[in-house]
Amino acid sequence: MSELRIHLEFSGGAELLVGKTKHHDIALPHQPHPWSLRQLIAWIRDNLLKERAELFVTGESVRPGILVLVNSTDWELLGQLDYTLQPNDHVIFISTLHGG
Amino acid sequence: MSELRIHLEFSGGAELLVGKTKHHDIALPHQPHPWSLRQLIAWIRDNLLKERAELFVTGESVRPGILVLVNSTDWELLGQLDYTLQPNDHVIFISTLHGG
Amino acid sequence: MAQLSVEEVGRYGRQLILPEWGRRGQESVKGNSVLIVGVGGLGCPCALYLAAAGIGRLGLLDYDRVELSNLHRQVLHCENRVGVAKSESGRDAVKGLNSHISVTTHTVLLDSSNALSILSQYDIIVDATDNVATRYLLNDGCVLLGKPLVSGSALRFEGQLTVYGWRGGPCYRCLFPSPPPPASVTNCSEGGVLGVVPGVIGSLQALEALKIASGMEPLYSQQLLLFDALGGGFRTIRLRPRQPQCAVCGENPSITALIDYELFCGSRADDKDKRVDIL
Amino acid sequence: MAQLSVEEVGRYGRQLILPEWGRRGQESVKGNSVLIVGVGGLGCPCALYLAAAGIGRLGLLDYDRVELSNLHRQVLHCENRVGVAKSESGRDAVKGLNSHISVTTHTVLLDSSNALSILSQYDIIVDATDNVATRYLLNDGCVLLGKPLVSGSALRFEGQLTVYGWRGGPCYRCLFPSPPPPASVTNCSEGGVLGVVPGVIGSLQALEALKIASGMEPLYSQQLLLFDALGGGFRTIRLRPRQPQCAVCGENPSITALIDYELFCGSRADDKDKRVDIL
Ligand SMILES: [Zn+2]
Ligand SMILES: [Zn+2]
Repeated sequence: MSELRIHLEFSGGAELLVGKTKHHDIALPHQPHPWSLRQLIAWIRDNLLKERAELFVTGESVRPGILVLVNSTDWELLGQLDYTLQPNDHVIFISTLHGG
Repeated sequence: MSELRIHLEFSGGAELLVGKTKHHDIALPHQPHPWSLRQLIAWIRDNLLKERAELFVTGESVRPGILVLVNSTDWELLGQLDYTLQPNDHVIFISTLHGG
Repeated sequence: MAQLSVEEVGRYGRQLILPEWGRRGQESVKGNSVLIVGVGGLGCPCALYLAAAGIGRLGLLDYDRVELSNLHRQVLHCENRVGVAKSESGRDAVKGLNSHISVTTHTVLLDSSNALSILSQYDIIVDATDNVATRYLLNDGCVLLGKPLVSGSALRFEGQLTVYGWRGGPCYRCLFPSPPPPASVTNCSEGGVLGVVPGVIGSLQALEALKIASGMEPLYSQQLLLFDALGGGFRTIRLRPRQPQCAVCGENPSITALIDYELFCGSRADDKDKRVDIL
Repeated sequence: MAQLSVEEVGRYGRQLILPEWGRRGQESVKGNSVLIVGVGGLGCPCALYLAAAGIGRLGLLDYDRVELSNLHRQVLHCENRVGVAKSESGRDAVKGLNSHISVTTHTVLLDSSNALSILSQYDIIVDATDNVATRYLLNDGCVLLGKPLVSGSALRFEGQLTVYGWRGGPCYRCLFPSPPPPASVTNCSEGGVLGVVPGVIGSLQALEALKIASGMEPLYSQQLLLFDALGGGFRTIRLRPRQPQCAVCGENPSITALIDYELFCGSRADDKDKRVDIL
């Protein structure tokens, strides 16, 4: 029974919420059911967030303005919160920029 | 016994030598020994080149100024002419640009 | 189709000999019009390259005046024109480069009362603005009028670019149905920006507008370009298509007229340069 | 370390507040010098953004004069300055944007007799040239003098960029020990180029020079950036490191002085705009 290793990336300012660190290699603990993006977001909120949670989450999802990408693909194309994480997935949480 | 399917790309002007077509999905015929980049270059010279061969090959290699890339990596890091092709490899022949 | 003069053939020669562009593409570009909303870090390089390429008509919209602190990135302006309206400063610069193009200045704050009448005068809209409310306003206006929106943004060392509202692709609301919490939004005055980053994004916005104007496909419709100048370089993300449930571009849109965007976003539609206190 | 004046702090404010750049980075950039070889399609946006960012000293090298057919891509120049030396036209433009920077014009053809004395006056060299012979000349000169070379190129709809001679990375000869057959080389006059393509590459060359000047790592050392504006977008290729057998930067270099590059390449070191005949 092994952990699920994935790579997280925070960008567009979202990295400021997780200790100004863009890249995180993490090992999610083994559990009987597969890890979904919904659960990953909760795990991040409980284990990585250093700043105000409302700047990252709203309810069980990410707050408006954060786009979630898995392996260079919009999570909307992959089942959004229900997507099942695979080993070595690269998940990016990117805050959309508004400046010019 | 199956053929070896790979994707070829020609760029930076090299595409002009192969019918102005940048992308070619090809199936190399089965042979007892593995296909090397050396053999692929000979195969291209004999099967794809529409224009003067000396603008693509010099001896058994590509002519000076053409860079060979396999899966976004410089072939020099992979054994150059001796590299053994794998199924679905993406091989790019790119002519270095000099204009400005 | 707009005809090219002999002098224009000489000027655009290096483009005319491109088989994929040619006389047809150049005339098509001459017959097109682009509105650049925001003559700042993104808008300046965008205007420069659209003018250089021979866009027929260029609209420059900005209500602000040139300030010294703009010049590290807003390269259409210059020291002599500090204090001048950005729209007019931009016009002077592009007319100096290419007197053939027609330039219209809009020295106004874009809002729900004037947006449709201004946007409708152009074929392609470039979002080079710096605040959330205007981005939603531009998006809704473009969807309602059926115009493609070339959207760019930049902050700190990062840039983003995509084309909204193009042939089955998403609009801004398809991706972001709800605006971000105001506390999460940073502008260039507060977060800073390395000048060349909007330089790269703005140039790419010009490229996208030129692809559309010349009859070619843009690179980044239903694709998001991410640029990280600190270390990540360029990445391209595959995006969702137009969403059937989208409030403005979906099957049963609830938004059929422009709304109050400052109210919607809970933030102002400007980005007045604030005094920067350096420790 | 070069000190910033109060006015400069105001001008560069949006960069000074970036933690990774800050006062230290800005002063470091002010204390650096960059030579841009070629004030054309690549050199113009590069000079613009280096000047905007506050590079201490900028060298502009070009022996040619501004022509009308340049203006679709050479955006530092303008209609008023057709006929003026490109180096001087470029200087006028960048001084108008940023009078703080020091600009030196070199209105010469770079060759083996003058290259080392010119290159040695600068910290960082930008290859914005348009012919093979000068590219080999610049490479060898930079290796002999130990200077990084930010190399860009563009043709038709494509662009390429890499940094040579930086911390274990390859030089131009490591990749291309032999020059290409002259018949295989196309310049922008013959093949054409869409103006905004060198716009993007030249802006990125400015970024790389600024990364080095501010003490940060460039994005593209031992990496090659490929840009295809027609459809492929951006790609990054991992390159070989410095090659021990390289004739100029290897363990036992056979090239220890500049050679005759036109002879070596079998082609001229200029790219005079030829008359373009449009069918
Ligand atoms: Zn929509
Ligand atoms: Zn070398």
